[in-house]
Amino acid sequence: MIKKILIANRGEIAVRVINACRELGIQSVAVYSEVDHNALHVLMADEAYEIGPANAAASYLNIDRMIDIARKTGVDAIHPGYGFLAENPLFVERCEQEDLIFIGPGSKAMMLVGDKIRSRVTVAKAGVPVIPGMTQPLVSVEDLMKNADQLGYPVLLKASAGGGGKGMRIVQKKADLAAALESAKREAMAAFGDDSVYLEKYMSSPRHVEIQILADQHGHMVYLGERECSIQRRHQKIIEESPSTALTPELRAQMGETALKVVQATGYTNAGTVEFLIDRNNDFYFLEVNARLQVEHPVTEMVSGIDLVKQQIRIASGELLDLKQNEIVSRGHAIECRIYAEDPEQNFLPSTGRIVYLQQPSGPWVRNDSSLFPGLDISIHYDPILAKLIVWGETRDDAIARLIAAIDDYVILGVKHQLPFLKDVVNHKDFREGRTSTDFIESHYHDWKPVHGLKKIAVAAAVIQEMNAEHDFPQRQRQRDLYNPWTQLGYWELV
Amino acid sequence: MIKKILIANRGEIAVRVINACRELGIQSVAVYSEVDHNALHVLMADEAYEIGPANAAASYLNIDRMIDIARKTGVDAIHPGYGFLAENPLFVERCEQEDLIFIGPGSKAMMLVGDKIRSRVTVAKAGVPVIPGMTQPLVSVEDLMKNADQLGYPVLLKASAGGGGKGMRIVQKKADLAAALESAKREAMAAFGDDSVYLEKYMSSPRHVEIQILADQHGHMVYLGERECSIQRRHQKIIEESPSTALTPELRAQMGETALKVVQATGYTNAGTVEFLIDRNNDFYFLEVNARLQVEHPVTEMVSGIDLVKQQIRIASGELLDLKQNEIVSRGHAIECRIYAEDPEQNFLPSTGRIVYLQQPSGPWVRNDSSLFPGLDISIHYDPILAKLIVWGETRDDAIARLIAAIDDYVILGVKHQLPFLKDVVNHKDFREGRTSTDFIESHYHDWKPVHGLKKIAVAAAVIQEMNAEHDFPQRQRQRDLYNPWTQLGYWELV
Amino acid sequence: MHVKYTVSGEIFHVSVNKSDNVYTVKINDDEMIFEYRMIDPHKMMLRSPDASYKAIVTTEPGASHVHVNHQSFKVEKIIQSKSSDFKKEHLLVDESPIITTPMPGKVLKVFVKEGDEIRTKQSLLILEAMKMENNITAPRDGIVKRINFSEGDLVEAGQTLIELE
Amino acid sequence: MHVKYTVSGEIFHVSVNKSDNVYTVKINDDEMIFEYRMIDPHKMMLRSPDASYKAIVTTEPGASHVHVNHQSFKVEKIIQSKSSDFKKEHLLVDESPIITTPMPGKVLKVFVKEGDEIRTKQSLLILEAMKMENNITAPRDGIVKRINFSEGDLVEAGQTLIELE
Repeated sequence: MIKKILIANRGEIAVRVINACRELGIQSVAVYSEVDHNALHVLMADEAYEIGPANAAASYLNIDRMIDIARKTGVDAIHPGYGFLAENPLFVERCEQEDLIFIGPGSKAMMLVGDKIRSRVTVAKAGVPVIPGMTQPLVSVEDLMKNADQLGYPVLLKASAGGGGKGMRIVQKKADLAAALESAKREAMAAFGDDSVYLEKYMSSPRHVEIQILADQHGHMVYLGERECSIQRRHQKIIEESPSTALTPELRAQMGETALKVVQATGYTNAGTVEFLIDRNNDFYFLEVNARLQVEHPVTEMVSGIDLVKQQIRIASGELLDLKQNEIVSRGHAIECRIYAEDPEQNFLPSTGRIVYLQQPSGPWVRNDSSLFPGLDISIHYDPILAKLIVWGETRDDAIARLIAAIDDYVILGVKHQLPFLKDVVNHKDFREGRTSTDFIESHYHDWKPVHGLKKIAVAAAVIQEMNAEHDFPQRQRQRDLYNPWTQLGYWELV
Repeated sequence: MIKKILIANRGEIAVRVINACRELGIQSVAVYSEVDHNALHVLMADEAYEIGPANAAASYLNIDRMIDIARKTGVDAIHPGYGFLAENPLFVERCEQEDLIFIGPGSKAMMLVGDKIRSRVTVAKAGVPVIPGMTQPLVSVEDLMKNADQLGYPVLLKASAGGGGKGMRIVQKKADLAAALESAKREAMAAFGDDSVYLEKYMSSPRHVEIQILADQHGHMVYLGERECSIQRRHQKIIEESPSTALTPELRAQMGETALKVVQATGYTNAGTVEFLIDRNNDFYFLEVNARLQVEHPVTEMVSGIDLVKQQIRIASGELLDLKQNEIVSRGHAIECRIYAEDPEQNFLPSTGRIVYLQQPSGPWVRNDSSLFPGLDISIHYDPILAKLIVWGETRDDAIARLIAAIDDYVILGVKHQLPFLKDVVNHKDFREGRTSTDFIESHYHDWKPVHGLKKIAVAAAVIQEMNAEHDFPQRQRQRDLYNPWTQLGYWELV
Repeated sequence: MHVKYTVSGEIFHVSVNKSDNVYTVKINDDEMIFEYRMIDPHKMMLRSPDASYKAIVTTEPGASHVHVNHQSFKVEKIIQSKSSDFKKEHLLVDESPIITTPMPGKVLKVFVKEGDEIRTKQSLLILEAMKMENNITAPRDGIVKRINFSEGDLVEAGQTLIELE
Repeated sequence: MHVKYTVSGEIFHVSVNKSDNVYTVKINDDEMIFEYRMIDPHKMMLRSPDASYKAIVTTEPGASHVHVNHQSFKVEKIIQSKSSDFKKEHLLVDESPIITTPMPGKVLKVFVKEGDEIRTKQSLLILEAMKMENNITAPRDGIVKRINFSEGDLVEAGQTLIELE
């Protein structure tokens, strides 16, 4: 069994992995960039080392430095979390060369599934249904035009190395193709260091349903049910749940078996996710493999009772997967929502700031995966995810009611976030009734603005707080009857 | 369905019930004594009313006042939580007279199971095994001596109206009987307003295993597996788990069926617990019925996935219980530990104080039922329970590892508590290997003292913090080289 | 003389009176009466004749962050006596001649040049922040008078990017 | 002149030196060197040449509450110049002639009377607190000189119950 793990990540996922290590009696090593030196994962790990400046390319993406720290601290294994180096085949290869266990698939499988085009071709050969589209990367704008014409508009432009919606563009008509191509390539280059893109037929109003799989190094593999992640903004999942309201037990089994075909065809091992789109006829199409622990893995953990991080570590240690397909039972319903540092009043642009007040929800069947603390600076440097709120309920209705109560309990001041938006979405009649699709947000919330019916009350509360603060300075004369904030300002600036 | 509930309680259980109400769309009304006006349950409820002074007899136990507030706020139902009025048949009767739903059994069943002697006789007639002992309350010391001689020492003196270990005394020899009787009667009178006591044969080293039941008003009833609560100090449960390491599936079913016999024989409805002792031959004996939601109910909730508070409310609304015995499945392992305001250095005497710093654990499968907040005064007036920490794991070993990690994360400063003791207990080889019995603490931890290997480090940290605090007063001259705390003291007293 | 606060671009004129535990707060000619109780240094209960509120307030120089009944606000004080704040107030009115950065980031592309006539919602530039490309659009019609940044520049939140005529 | 602290009855003589970010703390002739880093106003990391520690410290007048590597302590300062504190120090030594209440509560029973000779661990009285009866035993052998309370009295924590000769 692995004895010591370097966690090559930050934020809530680093905390999650350190927690699992602690419970398994495994030593944990954290890394941190200059701006993260007081972060929660740094405090929780058994050891922590600075890895470079704020800029991720020089720190969390710095392979040489990462390997260097792994060597120095004598770890057996590296857990990459998600994002950063998690799906970088060069990093996996380097770990293999250095005789360090990479907690994830081998470099060959990683290379294959990371190439969206090659993996499409590979799984199609194995009999897995794929979305119509290109089987080669794009070579020119002319090539693009021709392929788009053949597929018929709208088409979807995707980064071959992609993930997380980056480098993805829906193109409605020919005239928009060139501009979309340039922007997609630029974003893909910035995100993945690779600007290859390709075209797929754009499916209208599909559901996004993905299958969680576990595969050990001895050929044994299982699927752990599905997650529906149709609720997306800008191709970013924001609400995920299990089970999906679209699946019958038969369809679930069929998709599970298909996911295992993908695993076999690609030689994939460890935890992974096979993503599908489901159209209105309940036909499903392979989308891609996410070769990592997913952001939304807690949803599966809550319904299956299986700790995916511990399974990852056991599989990476070379252990036999001790799960049998017919013993994996999903119980009840779990929903996750992702809390982002975004400003709903400014079209959900990312927001930065310092968390000045924090109250995180808790309670039976409420899970809050977070690395937040009061005083934390949310900077421009990293992904704007603040936390993940996950609830479980005996039924979907129970879970929705619990999620709404937990959102109501969540207080984050000092940085803008979209909790009120998330509450609106899960409260929506169509969501409650299970009518979800990937264009749900676009069609229902085209121009959403927060309801701010309490602005005046907020102003009153602020003024009352100011006056109360004044009482802490008895040595200064107060003007009691007619309150004049101009005199108050002096204190304020002094404090 | 019930629309509005008065929660006739305080602390974590009031918070738990309010949470359930909120998720069911039920309005909640809190009550609070003078010292509790800023308590968490007050802030969380939809309405809150002061019920009287700190002294419970004049507030949380004041039936007239409680009914008065129920009338005034127009609630349909009252949830009593545990303790206070939860098992008071007069209160149940009064609710029935006032046409208020009492969320618990009817007054007749409450009266019967609350009388430990009558209930023993009743269930014995129904074929339930009971511990040898008196079938009438004690009338005189002579009576007591005679009965004790017949049963053979050691004997157990118990309050007939009892619960929670109050008014309970183990008597090893004849000479101690009279003193034990006086003290047990006094404690019983103070706790229950009734000083009837009786004798039972004292069983040596039994396990305490109890069955959770749910029974609706239409004759349908189920059992939800067991909780083992053998780990006790002064007859107070401190660690509870499910499943019990002592039970085979056969024994579990047998005890479950026996528990349902008790329910039938006593006409019991709503949620309840049938307590048993198991001896070394795995023979089990009826102990008593706990006619309320138990402190340790989260253990059952985590393994069964059934929300007991919601079920209580549904049953009290007159709904049919929608659970089938063969569909109730226990998954994994759950353990709860109770955190008490007690001073381990002073023989676990109750401790009071203000919570000056608080960090509560969270994380996957960690549940912390608490109403703590920084600034909370733990007063002499109420039970010294601070919080309940509950974890779930795929296996018992997983759960133990998770519990230890969560205890390590728990920081409560300002009031003494026994978290280090709890950690020691769950870490004990015999506990880990499932060798538990009600005398576990007495035999393994007769004279436990906390290990305080870091006293000097603590002193150093305090001094360093003092010196840093000094930096916040730049207007005052600091003596930088040789630190002299005498000058520091001045600042300290000013702050 | 009244004090002004702004919340998400809306201006509030405020005066306050206190007697005992009751505050009379006049906001834009709307007079409200509040009893209050502090729960802890940041939490308070406010009760007006119609409703009660649970508020959490933290203060920093010039602004308060307020959470009331599940809504969050930043309440900023407008200080008119200083020139720097004069500009701040300008931003709040619809005819503001200045387009500022909503967040810190890197300017990837600028689609307009000085002298261009622009329309509401027209794309002006692409700002990269937190690894995402964000399309910054025109808040109103106008003519570009001045562009303060070039492609590739790093900008702070609140900096003036484009001035309109 | 040194400053004294007490932790759970144990006395520590302390002197401190600071240069840059390094503290040299001398406790009872044991000299320790610490580098430190503040995480937030209450949390710090301490690193000595042998080990590192995560500490949480809150202060109140005369005492600090400290949590270090999963252990909690109350660190109290002994002030010898005031008479009230002189008594406090007395409590810490084994020969203290005073038995104080460990917690607030109600005296239910007193088992001894003035002049009685008592033995270590002998029951002295029953104190009811938090709905439990608590048996208060003698911390050492001695003779009862004075009993300051009667049955039924309410007592505060730290009050002198029984004085020994």
